[in-house]
Amino acid sequence: MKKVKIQAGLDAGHINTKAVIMNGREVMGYGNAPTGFDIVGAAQSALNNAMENTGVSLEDLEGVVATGIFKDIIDSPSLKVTGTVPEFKSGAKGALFLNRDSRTIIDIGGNVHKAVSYDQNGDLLDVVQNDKCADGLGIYYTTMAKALGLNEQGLTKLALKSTKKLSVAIQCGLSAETDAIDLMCQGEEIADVAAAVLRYIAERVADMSTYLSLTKEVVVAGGIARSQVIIKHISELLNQDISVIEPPEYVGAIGAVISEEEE
Amino acid sequence: MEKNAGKIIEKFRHITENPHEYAKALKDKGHLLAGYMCTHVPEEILYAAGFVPIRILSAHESQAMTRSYIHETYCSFSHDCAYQGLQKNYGYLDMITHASSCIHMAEAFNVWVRFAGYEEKSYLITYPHIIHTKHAGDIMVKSFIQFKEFVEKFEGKSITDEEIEKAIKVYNKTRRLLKKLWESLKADKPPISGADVATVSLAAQVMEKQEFNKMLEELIQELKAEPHRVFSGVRLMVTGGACDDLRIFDLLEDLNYDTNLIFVDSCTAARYFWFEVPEDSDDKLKAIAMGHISRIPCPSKDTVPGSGEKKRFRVLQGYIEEFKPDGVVMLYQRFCSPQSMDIMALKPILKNLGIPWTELELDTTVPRIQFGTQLEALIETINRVEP
Amino acid sequence: MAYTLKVWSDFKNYQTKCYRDYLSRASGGLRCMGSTWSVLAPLKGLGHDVHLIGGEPHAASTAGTLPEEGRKNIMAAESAGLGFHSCSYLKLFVGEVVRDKMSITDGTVHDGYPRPDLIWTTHLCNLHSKWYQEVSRILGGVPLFPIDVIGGGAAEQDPKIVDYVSDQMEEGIGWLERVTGRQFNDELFIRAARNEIKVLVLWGNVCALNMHSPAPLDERRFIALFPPAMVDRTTDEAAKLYEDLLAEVQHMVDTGQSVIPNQDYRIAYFGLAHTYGHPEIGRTLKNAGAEIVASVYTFGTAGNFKGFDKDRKWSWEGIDPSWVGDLDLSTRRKALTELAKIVLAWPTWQGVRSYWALEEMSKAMAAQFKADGFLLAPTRSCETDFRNGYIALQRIFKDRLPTIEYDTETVDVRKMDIPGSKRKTELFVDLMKAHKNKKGGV
Amino acid sequence: MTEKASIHKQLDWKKAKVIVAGVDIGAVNSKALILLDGQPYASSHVKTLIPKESAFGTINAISDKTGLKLENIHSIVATGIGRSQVPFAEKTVSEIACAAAGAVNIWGPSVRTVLDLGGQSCKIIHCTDRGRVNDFLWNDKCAAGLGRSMESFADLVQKDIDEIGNIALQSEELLRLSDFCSVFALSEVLDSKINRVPEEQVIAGYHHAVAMRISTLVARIGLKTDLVIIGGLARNPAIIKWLEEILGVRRLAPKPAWDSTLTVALGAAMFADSFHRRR
Repeated sequence: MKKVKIQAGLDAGHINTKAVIMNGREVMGYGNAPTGFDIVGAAQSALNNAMENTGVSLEDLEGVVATGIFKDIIDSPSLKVTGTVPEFKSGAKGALFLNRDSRTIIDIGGNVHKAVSYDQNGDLLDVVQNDKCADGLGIYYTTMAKALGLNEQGLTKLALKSTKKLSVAIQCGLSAETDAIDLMCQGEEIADVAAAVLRYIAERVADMSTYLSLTKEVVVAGGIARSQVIIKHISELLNQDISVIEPPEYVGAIGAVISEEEE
Repeated sequence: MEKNAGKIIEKFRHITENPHEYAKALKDKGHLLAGYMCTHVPEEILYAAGFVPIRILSAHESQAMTRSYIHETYCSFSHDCAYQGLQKNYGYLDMITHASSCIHMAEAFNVWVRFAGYEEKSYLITYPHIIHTKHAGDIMVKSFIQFKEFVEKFEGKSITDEEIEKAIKVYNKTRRLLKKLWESLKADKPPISGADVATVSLAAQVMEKQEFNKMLEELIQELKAEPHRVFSGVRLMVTGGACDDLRIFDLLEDLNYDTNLIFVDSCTAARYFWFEVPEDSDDKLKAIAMGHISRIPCPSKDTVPGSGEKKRFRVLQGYIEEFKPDGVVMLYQRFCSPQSMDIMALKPILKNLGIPWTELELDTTVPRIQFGTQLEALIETINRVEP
Repeated sequence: MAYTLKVWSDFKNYQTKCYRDYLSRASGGLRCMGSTWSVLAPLKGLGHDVHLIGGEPHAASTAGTLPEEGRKNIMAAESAGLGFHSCSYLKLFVGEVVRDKMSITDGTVHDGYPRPDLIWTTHLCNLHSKWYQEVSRILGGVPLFPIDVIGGGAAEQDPKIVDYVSDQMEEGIGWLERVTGRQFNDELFIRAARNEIKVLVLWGNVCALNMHSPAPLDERRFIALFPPAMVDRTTDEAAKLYEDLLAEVQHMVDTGQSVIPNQDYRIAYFGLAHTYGHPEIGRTLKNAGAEIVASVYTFGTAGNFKGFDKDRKWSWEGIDPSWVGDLDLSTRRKALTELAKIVLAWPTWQGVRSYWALEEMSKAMAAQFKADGFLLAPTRSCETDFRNGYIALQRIFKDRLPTIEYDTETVDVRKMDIPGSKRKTELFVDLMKAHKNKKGGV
Repeated sequence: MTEKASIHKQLDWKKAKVIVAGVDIGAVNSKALILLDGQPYASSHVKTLIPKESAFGTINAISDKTGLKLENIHSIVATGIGRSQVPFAEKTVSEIACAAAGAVNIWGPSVRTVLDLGGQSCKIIHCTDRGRVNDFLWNDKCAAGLGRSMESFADLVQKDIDEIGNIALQSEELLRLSDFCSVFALSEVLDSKINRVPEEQVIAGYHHAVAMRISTLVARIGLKTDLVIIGGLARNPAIIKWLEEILGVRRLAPKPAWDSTLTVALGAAMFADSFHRRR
């Protein structure tokens, strides 16, 4: 009988750091913290947060597996990092663990987004990442919510009430933002502007994913995936039904533990 | 009762805003339809073969789905035209053609051919990039011969010289009528708004020419009898790249100050028709080539051998003298490389002529407020407004 | 043990000599500026003292040897009004005219921009033709003669395009005589024409040798070795340079030596120089033993290959150099026609207007050079085939070969995606490993 | 809606013969300014959310403190990006003309160039000694939102927007970031964490990149002295320092009596005044 091992997964991303604590292959609890500029500090507080939520202490942890853009930076002894896993691998493993039928994951991160296709063991088939003009979708999503005086979920709720299809420029977040503000100053309904803003995000993500041959189940991860308006629009553009992995923010962290556990 | 001129203009506008509806009606009447991307295509050859040439235009709805076919810093006009192909919005076209001009539109055409199923129903016409030379004329003739052979093979029917001559005459009539319509804007109080004239010019590129000529002749008669809309405001001239967005022309005459749009130097307006093909010459294709050489050069085809001068600016200064604009609006697609180089050289010329200008970066969307502010600031500069 | 080329310094000295002669107007000669994508031999019909400067190699080497100077030039050009999305080679070059300074490959900066006597250039992309229009305008009107080459797939086999280019050059020679007041010397011109064609054929052969395994050279060497073929390929010295280079690289192949002994992964590369050369990205590739063994930029900007056969299949094999000696260049028109054909046959001209040519060349490159991965680096704000069609190439290669694309820029580091390229390069190496293991059944 | 208003205590609007207002609806902030017989009386700042609401917000902020109602104002001119959303404005004038008029009023007739660093756009205006515009340049789309992106940047590095400039000034060295557009710069800021670049160098680097981009725009139309810099970013000392360094010209110092972000609203009020007089 496999000795049950308690481990933590730390996904240190551009904008948020996510932590998960697992007992073997069973998730015990989560924690997170904004990455900000003190990356080690953010990883520490994300892990502490997870430990508080699960009642697990640092001594109980047999190891911490790091992934995400800053995986190689969070190397302070207090974090007990025992291994690192590249982001596209942890994404694939995490997605497969949470949804056996999935073969492609679309991961919308805070700053960059990517799509990874994998086989039935979660081994890499192909990966595509966004171009620089499409950077910062997460930053843009938060900025536009703030510009309309809402939070992210509020932006999605508002967009649901849209009745008129408006267009914002699509090259980058900046151009889309400039057009969104221009539309508001033209007196357009704020719900319609919100919908155009979310359509921009969905179009950029969907377009990138068309490089991969999307056959089997496609799943979406990342905080932005909580917006059902964006998900609906991505699936329309790809004419493929896609599902959101639950919880979308922690796929990478879970995948990191799973990859290490399978070694 | 709405004046007759207004009704005709409304009809032109409806066709320009619903080109597919109009084209499908032509198809139902048994016409063959040929789509083209750039105006350097010798439409007379297609028309002589019984095709109705229709320019492929954009739908002004932003989308990102072509970013995985064409680089993102290509102009959005090329992205949108490519998207129309991928979306099969022009499914009724029997054939598409393109004469190589700027590289952005070449990519849009390639997307149609490679990914939208037009591999067997398309032809790329080899076309020179410096058009005002004798050699350019020679290669155009050879190219047009090969294009004619393709059309004949495609349709399984030969094209006679008489048919080409008839086409030349129909197209020359369109050109003369459009020129006359634009020249009515020279008046201090033009009988028709510049936005309506720009709409009619755009309609010319998506309509069957004889039907178009009939409607335009009627409009010109009506305007003689009863001017459609008369006022005299700040006279604005547009120079730049392709602009098939009527909202821009409407905005130019819908500001907080009275303005007249009096000229548009772009391939969706003057550059399309401000020339004629010599009639009744014995070598029809050579005549078409001679017509093309005398055109206002597109910025991607304008280097005078020997001096490196830009011929378009000489022609533009002629229009400035004739149409007497108070201000110039430089209208060009964001990321357009030929335009960005021309504008640098045009500004000193306008400075010497003492004509203020402003630049509007075109995109799929029209930021009405920003553009409105720039245009109103330009007019305030012209009107020497101060508290 | 990594092999070091003996001819290395000769190449560097040749390019610097060309600059020095141009600057000092050696022996009271003529300064001719223009795109090195045009046929250069006609200029040499004007005499022995004709010195050339080409926009592209000058901008590339300035950015390489004096990056800060390059950056200031680009900012100066933008401040003078050049479009923010205009080609960065163009901005760097025009920026020098605006700042009235010129950087030299030996790392010095010459105050006072040396005014050319004439500009002999080409219309390749819209920016190319306008690049020298702008220089001429800023300098108050330098006479300029543009050759419209049109280009496109198998254009060298299209008589109407070959005649069109030859007609323009013939007229251009008359113009050269009028502008310089010199009598055109056909003997000098034909000698220069043969040298020009020889250098292009020799360079093609050098590149083709990289099909071998281990590949003798890598992209870094190609980048350093092809500029002389760009700056002035019409001289006897240039022909000698490339003969010696071919001999030495042939020797490397015969003895199995290479400048990059560790070549676990061979990369076919469509893109310009500067991002993969960035230290962080270069290190990722080097540590994995991944080397660029074939590239359309360094091969195809001034190099000729067997190219398209009758049924439009492309081959990167070299043309037998002895063919150049037998070419009938007995009259001015014949020499011009052969020169038109050789230039139209360049891979870079082929891909500009024809997607199918780009596809054929890329498939042939992957096959003939036995590539393990395909690296696409479309150059922002470049109009020629260093961007045109690349994005769609991914769709063709995705299922055949690990392929990644990232944003690069000719020389403007501000618009390069260094972090993104680094991440994508790490991924590229992993994809190639995964592909090789699966293929190798390991 | 966060708002603040400041009132000139000595003046009493009930005694004024002519009361005019300039309302400047910006992309990030909306401002209003009331003149009593040409004298500045009251001003207000409101965060712009829905332009129409912010317009009323600027007036309400003043009437809450002074009792002055819309109907008491003889002439109102609206300007700024949201000027078409000010129903109670009699006329609108572009923020370009208002900036020039306001700047010359505040800094005097030696002003020849007004650099307006707004939230969403950046404009360079050439004007005469009487505040009349004779040339102007609007930023290209890739340089849009320099003001608002500074706010996004402040959020990313978790600093307050009003202190971020001072932090930038403390760092001698600066991280070279792309000065081409804010999307690139912000993305590179995030990735700079990989190389553990000290925070103040990143902050200084971002400010320098923004200043470089603005100075290139200024150079494209040319800089005639004296130079005045207004708009939200003008309150950022690091932006001002690097702009002056790169352009090689010192701007006229802000007038103690005037908040420079009210310059455009002042221009609008001056136009309202002249429209009223000419009626």
